[in-house]
Amino acid sequence: MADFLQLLVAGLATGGIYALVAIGFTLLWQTSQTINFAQGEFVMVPAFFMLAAMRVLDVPFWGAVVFGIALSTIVLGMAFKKLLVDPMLRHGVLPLAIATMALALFLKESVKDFYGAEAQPFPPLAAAVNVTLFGAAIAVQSLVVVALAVAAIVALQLFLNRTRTGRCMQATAQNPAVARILGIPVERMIMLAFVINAALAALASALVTPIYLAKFSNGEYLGMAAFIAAIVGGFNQVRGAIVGGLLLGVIDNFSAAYLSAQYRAAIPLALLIVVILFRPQGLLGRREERTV
Amino acid sequence: MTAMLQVRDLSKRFGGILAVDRVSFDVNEGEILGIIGPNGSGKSTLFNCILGQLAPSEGEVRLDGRIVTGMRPCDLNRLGVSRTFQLLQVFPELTVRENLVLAAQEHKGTMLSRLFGASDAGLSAAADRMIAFFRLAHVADSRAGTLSYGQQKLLDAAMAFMAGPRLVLLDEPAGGVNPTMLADLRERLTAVNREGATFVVIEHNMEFVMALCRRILVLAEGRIIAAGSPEEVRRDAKVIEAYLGR
Amino acid sequence: MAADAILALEDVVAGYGKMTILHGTSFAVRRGTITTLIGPNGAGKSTIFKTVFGMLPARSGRVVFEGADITNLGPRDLIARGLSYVPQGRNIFPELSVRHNLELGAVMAPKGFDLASRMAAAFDRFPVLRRKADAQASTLSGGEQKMLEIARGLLVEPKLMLIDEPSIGLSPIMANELFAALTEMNGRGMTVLLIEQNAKRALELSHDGIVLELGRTRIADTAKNILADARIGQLFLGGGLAEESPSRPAGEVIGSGASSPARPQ
Amino acid sequence: QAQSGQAAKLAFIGELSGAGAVSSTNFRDGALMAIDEINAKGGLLGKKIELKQYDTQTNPGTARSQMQKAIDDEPYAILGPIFSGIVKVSMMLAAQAEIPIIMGGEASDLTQQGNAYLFRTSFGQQASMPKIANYVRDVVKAKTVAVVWVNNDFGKGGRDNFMKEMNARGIKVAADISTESGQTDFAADVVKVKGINVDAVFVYINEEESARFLREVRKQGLSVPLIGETTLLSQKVIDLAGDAANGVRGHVGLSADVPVPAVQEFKAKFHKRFGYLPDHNGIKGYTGVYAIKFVTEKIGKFDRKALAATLHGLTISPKDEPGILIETSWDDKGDIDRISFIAEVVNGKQQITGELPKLGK
Amino acid sequence: MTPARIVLAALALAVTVGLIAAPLSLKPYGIYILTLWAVTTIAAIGLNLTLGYAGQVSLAQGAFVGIGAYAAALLTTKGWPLAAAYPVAGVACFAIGWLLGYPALRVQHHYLAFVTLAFATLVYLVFRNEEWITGGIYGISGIPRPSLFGWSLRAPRDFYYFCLANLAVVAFAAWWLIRSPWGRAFVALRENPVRALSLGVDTRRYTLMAFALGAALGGISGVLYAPLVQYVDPTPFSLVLSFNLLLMVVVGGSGRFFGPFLGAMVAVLLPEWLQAADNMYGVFGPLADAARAVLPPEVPKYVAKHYLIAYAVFVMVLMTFSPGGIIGLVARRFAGAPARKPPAAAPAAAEAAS
Ligand SMILES: Nc1ncnc2c1ncn2[C@@H]1O[C@H](COP(=O)(O)OP(=O)(O)OP(=O)(O)O)[C@@H](O)[C@H]1O
Ligand SMILES: Nc1ncnc2c1ncn2[C@@H]1O[C@H](COP(=O)(O)OP(=O)(O)OP(=O)(O)O)[C@@H](O)[C@H]1O
Ligand SMILES: [Mg+2]
Ligand SMILES: [Mg+2]
Repeated sequence: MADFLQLLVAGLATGGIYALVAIGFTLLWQTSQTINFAQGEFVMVPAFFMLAAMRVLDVPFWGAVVFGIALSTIVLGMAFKKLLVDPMLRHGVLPLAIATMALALFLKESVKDFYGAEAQPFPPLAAAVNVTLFGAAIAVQSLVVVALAVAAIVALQLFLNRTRTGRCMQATAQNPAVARILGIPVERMIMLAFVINAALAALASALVTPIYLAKFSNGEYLGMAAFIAAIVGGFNQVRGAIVGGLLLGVIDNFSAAYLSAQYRAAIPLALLIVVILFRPQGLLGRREERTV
Repeated sequence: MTAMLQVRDLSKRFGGILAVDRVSFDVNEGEILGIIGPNGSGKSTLFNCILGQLAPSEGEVRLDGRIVTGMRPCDLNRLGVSRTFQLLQVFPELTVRENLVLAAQEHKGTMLSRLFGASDAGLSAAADRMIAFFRLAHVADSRAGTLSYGQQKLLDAAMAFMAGPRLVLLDEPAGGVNPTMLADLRERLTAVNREGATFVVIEHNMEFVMALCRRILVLAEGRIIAAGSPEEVRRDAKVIEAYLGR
Repeated sequence: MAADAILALEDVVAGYGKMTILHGTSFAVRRGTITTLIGPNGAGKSTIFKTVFGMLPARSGRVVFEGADITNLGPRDLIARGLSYVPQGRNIFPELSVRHNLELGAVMAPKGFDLASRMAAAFDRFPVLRRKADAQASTLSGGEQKMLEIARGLLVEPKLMLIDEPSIGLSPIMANELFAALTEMNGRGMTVLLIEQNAKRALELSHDGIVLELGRTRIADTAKNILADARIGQLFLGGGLAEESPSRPAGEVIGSGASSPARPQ
Repeated sequence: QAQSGQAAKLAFIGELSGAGAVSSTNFRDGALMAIDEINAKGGLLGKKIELKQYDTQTNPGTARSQMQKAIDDEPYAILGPIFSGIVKVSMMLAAQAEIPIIMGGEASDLTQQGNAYLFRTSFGQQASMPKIANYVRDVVKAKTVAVVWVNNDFGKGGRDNFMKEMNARGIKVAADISTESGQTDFAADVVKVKGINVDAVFVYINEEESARFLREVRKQGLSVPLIGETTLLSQKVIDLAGDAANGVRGHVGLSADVPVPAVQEFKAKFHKRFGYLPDHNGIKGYTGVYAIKFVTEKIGKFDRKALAATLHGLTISPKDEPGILIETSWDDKGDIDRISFIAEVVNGKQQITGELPKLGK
Repeated sequence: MTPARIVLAALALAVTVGLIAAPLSLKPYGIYILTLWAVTTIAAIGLNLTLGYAGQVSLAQGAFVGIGAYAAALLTTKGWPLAAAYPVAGVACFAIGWLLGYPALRVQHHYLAFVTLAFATLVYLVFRNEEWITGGIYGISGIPRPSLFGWSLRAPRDFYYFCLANLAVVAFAAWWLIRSPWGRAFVALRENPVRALSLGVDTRRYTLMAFALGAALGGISGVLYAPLVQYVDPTPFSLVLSFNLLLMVVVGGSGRFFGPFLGAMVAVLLPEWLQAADNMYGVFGPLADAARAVLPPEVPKYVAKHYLIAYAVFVMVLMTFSPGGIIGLVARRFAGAPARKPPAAAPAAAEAAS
């Protein structure tokens, strides 16, 4: 029983991380119908902005975090939107998906070549201590991650559905041509989506990196896990990230413990396929529209 | 003689909405049946249930006496039933000619013969005739997605005729088609009908329906509220109240 | 006529890729009128609207609105000046609710705009929309979707409304409602530029008519004159459905496309 | 031979991108440092050494093309690759071209195939695992152990050899736990270890994962002795794991942390030049170059065949060639022999508690 | 024939001649990467059928290459001729691809991407874990090169011609299929499955067929990969390969016949060229002076050092300028034809595309 709880708690902690990163996918889909395959790298890079700020600018950690978030908003938000997203926005999902795959390689290799290939320790935002819940140990950092993921999702969900700006962003994603005709500032809406995404990714970076250690290759697995979490949770709704993330984390832990460690990477996926086949729109996703 | 198409107690429910409510009717071989009714009365849904795009909640559909409920649309189509959709449904990246060839190719030969046979499945001449009739010659090699609304509408109808169907269900064929062309379209329907094809037409253009059909069903809130000749229907108080107005 | 024109096109050339569709189109729309634009399928009617509304660049020529050159301005500028546009086809936001779709018609509404009462008015005009206000827009029937679009387009009363074949898919009763709404708002001073294939009907309630053919203005006259012109009646109004069409190629085999009807297998 | 030009050409083939990037960058930088030192002192037999680099991307298909490319460029000797699988796919090409490869792979079977041109720079797992096995039996006195290994060619090879040695010594392996490379969440693995009663846990996973594993062990309060082989006791792991690393013990083959002055001096130089601390791969690259230098000077000419032939059965001592850092011998298969150490992590530092002599002695 | 087609055909002819003549002036390394290009192109052609034409997202193509490679490795190391591996790998991949197509009947787009991704992960783990058959992480080495009617194809050049011939056969078959009614049905499936179904197109059968055929070509590619590298282990068949193949298809021009050829060129050859950028003065010979005048010598050195960054930048810039891939670029340059998706976001067009 203690083991069971420990696995559950650890799975939720890991799942919280996936959820936090997965928001990037669901948010971008709901507000611009794009997929960013560099999302994992968007979480990997800001940590290096922060490390560089501490090393080069010699600012304290909090300052570095603020700097990192600001710089990410500019580079991974605005510049990314202007340079890569804009030219491809009207050409469907695939070209941008491929360009962001290249971007992921670019970011990874740049960090490796210009900062270093070795993992670096990263100072924790929350206290690096553990607490015991019903006999299961959990790091305070993990609690913060889960809390933030939930908070971000609730906030975004409210913003998108309850505010006019949020609905304008969704409208822009669903039918940009008509949104333009109605006078919705399409450019600004899309920019907003990418800026929110970058800021959130930077925040996630600050929270996740103490657990993952700062390394150029962090984004690979994280991005993939988050992509899967987003799909299982429901790609077209921000809220999908949370169930998808937590479910993936928990199943991963249980299957590694009770089924097979050697097939650990595949068992959760196989189980989640069943979910998808029964609910083709994901657990919390909105149904596809009427087709006939 | 049994009717060609028999619809019995067909219902379709979407959550709380009963879009089609125990509808029964027959379509006899060789007739042109009109279906009219207010917006949202379930006409398109009825078509979708008859042709397998949607699974009906209840009821059954028979073609030549044989139950076809649950049959896939492609199999039904190969039994000689074709249709158009209310919203434009062409293949935007294919050219007009390719759209037309595609519309009939699956009726020719087998999977294997289609793989190893001629690229156009021997349908070029038929496609050209269709293009000429619908006055699409100048856009025959344009991608369908670049056509104007009315041109796409015509292409859509042309595709339904390509395979020489026995029964055609048309969902608002007249919408967006210019009046001159519309006269041609009506004439074409009549001519093909004379050759033996049967039609069911949903339409809001009263002039068009009244001139084309000899029998009309009126649907409201998923139920048939009136049926009869154009004249009878036009005078029916319920129809005037719910649909025609004034 | 040019003096009281609210909108004027002067030798506008526009097209797609290498193809030119508008070959120097010119016409004017008088302030306070309902003007109907008619022409065969593919004549370039919708292209004119797209060009006026800045969705398609004019390659040369000018578009003038209330005396100011608005050529190639974007939608936001145009809406601010008092234009609005309801395009042809299906133009809803499929995953938003009916209410939220409708409300987006007022994105650029001026300050002090009373959204709640305008929404209520729209719901009164199209009661179906009120009943389905919280349904996802894509679940509406074809005609209901069109109503939603029209209601959205009419939410804020612009100075000039461009409306492209709004009656497609509407039942006769709803089409009446639509035309009544246009006439009513026209009565309050809104100018309407309308594209309709149901040309007779539209011309009957219009002041002016414009006949477009192959991207050129063929005729611009009062609606009454156009309706009276027998030649136009035959070419563009279908010449009455009962008469024999004059333009169908003679000797055409009106058989089915391919071969014989398919037999059940 | 080919070295008739102005420079002596060496080739470096390594995993500069992909999963092997960290180890290979280390290896390459070590080699670069050695080459620069040699060139600064006048070069090799009066010629400057030139190092051309080829990136295998940690992908066998690419590795083969890079090896082919390197061979087409006719180098005097080849340094790398580092990952065993990559070595395996490319080593036959070099052998056919009769070019010596001084590589970093540690899988035991690499040297079993009679390749006369292949040389290690560190212990193969067939040499290191008996040492750790003896340690488990004699010092830890464990009767049952668990093994936690990373499921890649490094971890699997180590695990297979370890199992063999455990069997030979009659020690029971009660849990055989596979983990993924790049894994971040070790909760399930620690829970599994907790669930069985073992006297010790042998941990054979890569550095960052080691650190995360140690942290999880600390979190769940597991108190079994943790035994490692080189990696687990490296300074990198200690830095990353913080005080969760305290108490870890085991065998250290080659490491930049060993208390040999020459190694410490190397470490300092390396850190100064590249801005990061080397791991054992840095030493492997560095000493690999010096081995080539020593032998070449010994035979007095650039002769690949003679280089390979001479290196077999040779012992190089720091007395003769300071760049070799620790006395090293190669046997006739290309396997290596050196002294090694027993160590323990105390207060965030690796402390050497014993020295194991060379096997051959 | 449109001018664009003439230019393309001339280009294709020139490239074909070039490919046949190339080994005469190349060292073994150059021949090796050209062979790798030919082998990879076959897999990309397969994915182009599934994804480019039929519109079914698949992130499992790399797994099929793996299945083909392991089949070839297992058979040939046990003494069977390579010829035996073709039917085995082809049929196995066809059948597995067919089965993998079933989820596509229920889910689409990213949901389908996920299902195929899960499958690819599973296949990779089977390669790695099932040591008794695949050799596990240690892989299978000593794979012989085939011989043809007693004529050994061991030498790089001979094996290259062998792979090139394979590519030619596959390319012809793909071309035939694309212009047959099947090709049209595939596109219909991609563009509007609902309408296609109502026109008698058996979308289920075509969907499964698209998966199966694409997978079979992946298998064939693997059959050639094994004797090319002469060693198989699980690493090359991880998800990275599937993503890479996807990149090739899109970068070349998805749904275009020549797309995979060009895409594979970018993904296989370009990194090699960039890595050799510091040698470019030697490579380009007579052009060296011109190049030197424009570029400071540091630039190529820098490019060579950070060649993967340069490669990533190239792909991003290419996609930015031509979201339709290289073919889109070529078509636009030579014919001045409008891009496939006209930039005018006309509501009618948006409508028709929905
Ligand atoms: N996006 C496009 N790309 C290329 N050509 C187009 C595009 N849209 C329209 N066209 C072409 O422009 C011409 C005019 O189209 P337009 O939509 O303006 O016609 P229309 O007069 O509105 O016709 P309808 O009555 O059928 O709506 C047509 O021949 C059409 O093929
Ligand atoms: N997928 C769906 N989900 C929920 N409701 C639906 C769905 N499809 C149709 N409906 C509802 O069913 C009713 C009938 O729709 P249908 O499209 O059949 O109407 P129609 O008679 O064709 O109307 P129109 O003349 O406007 O085309 C409508 O109220 C519609 O909102
Ligand atoms: Mg309908
Ligand atoms: Mg139009």
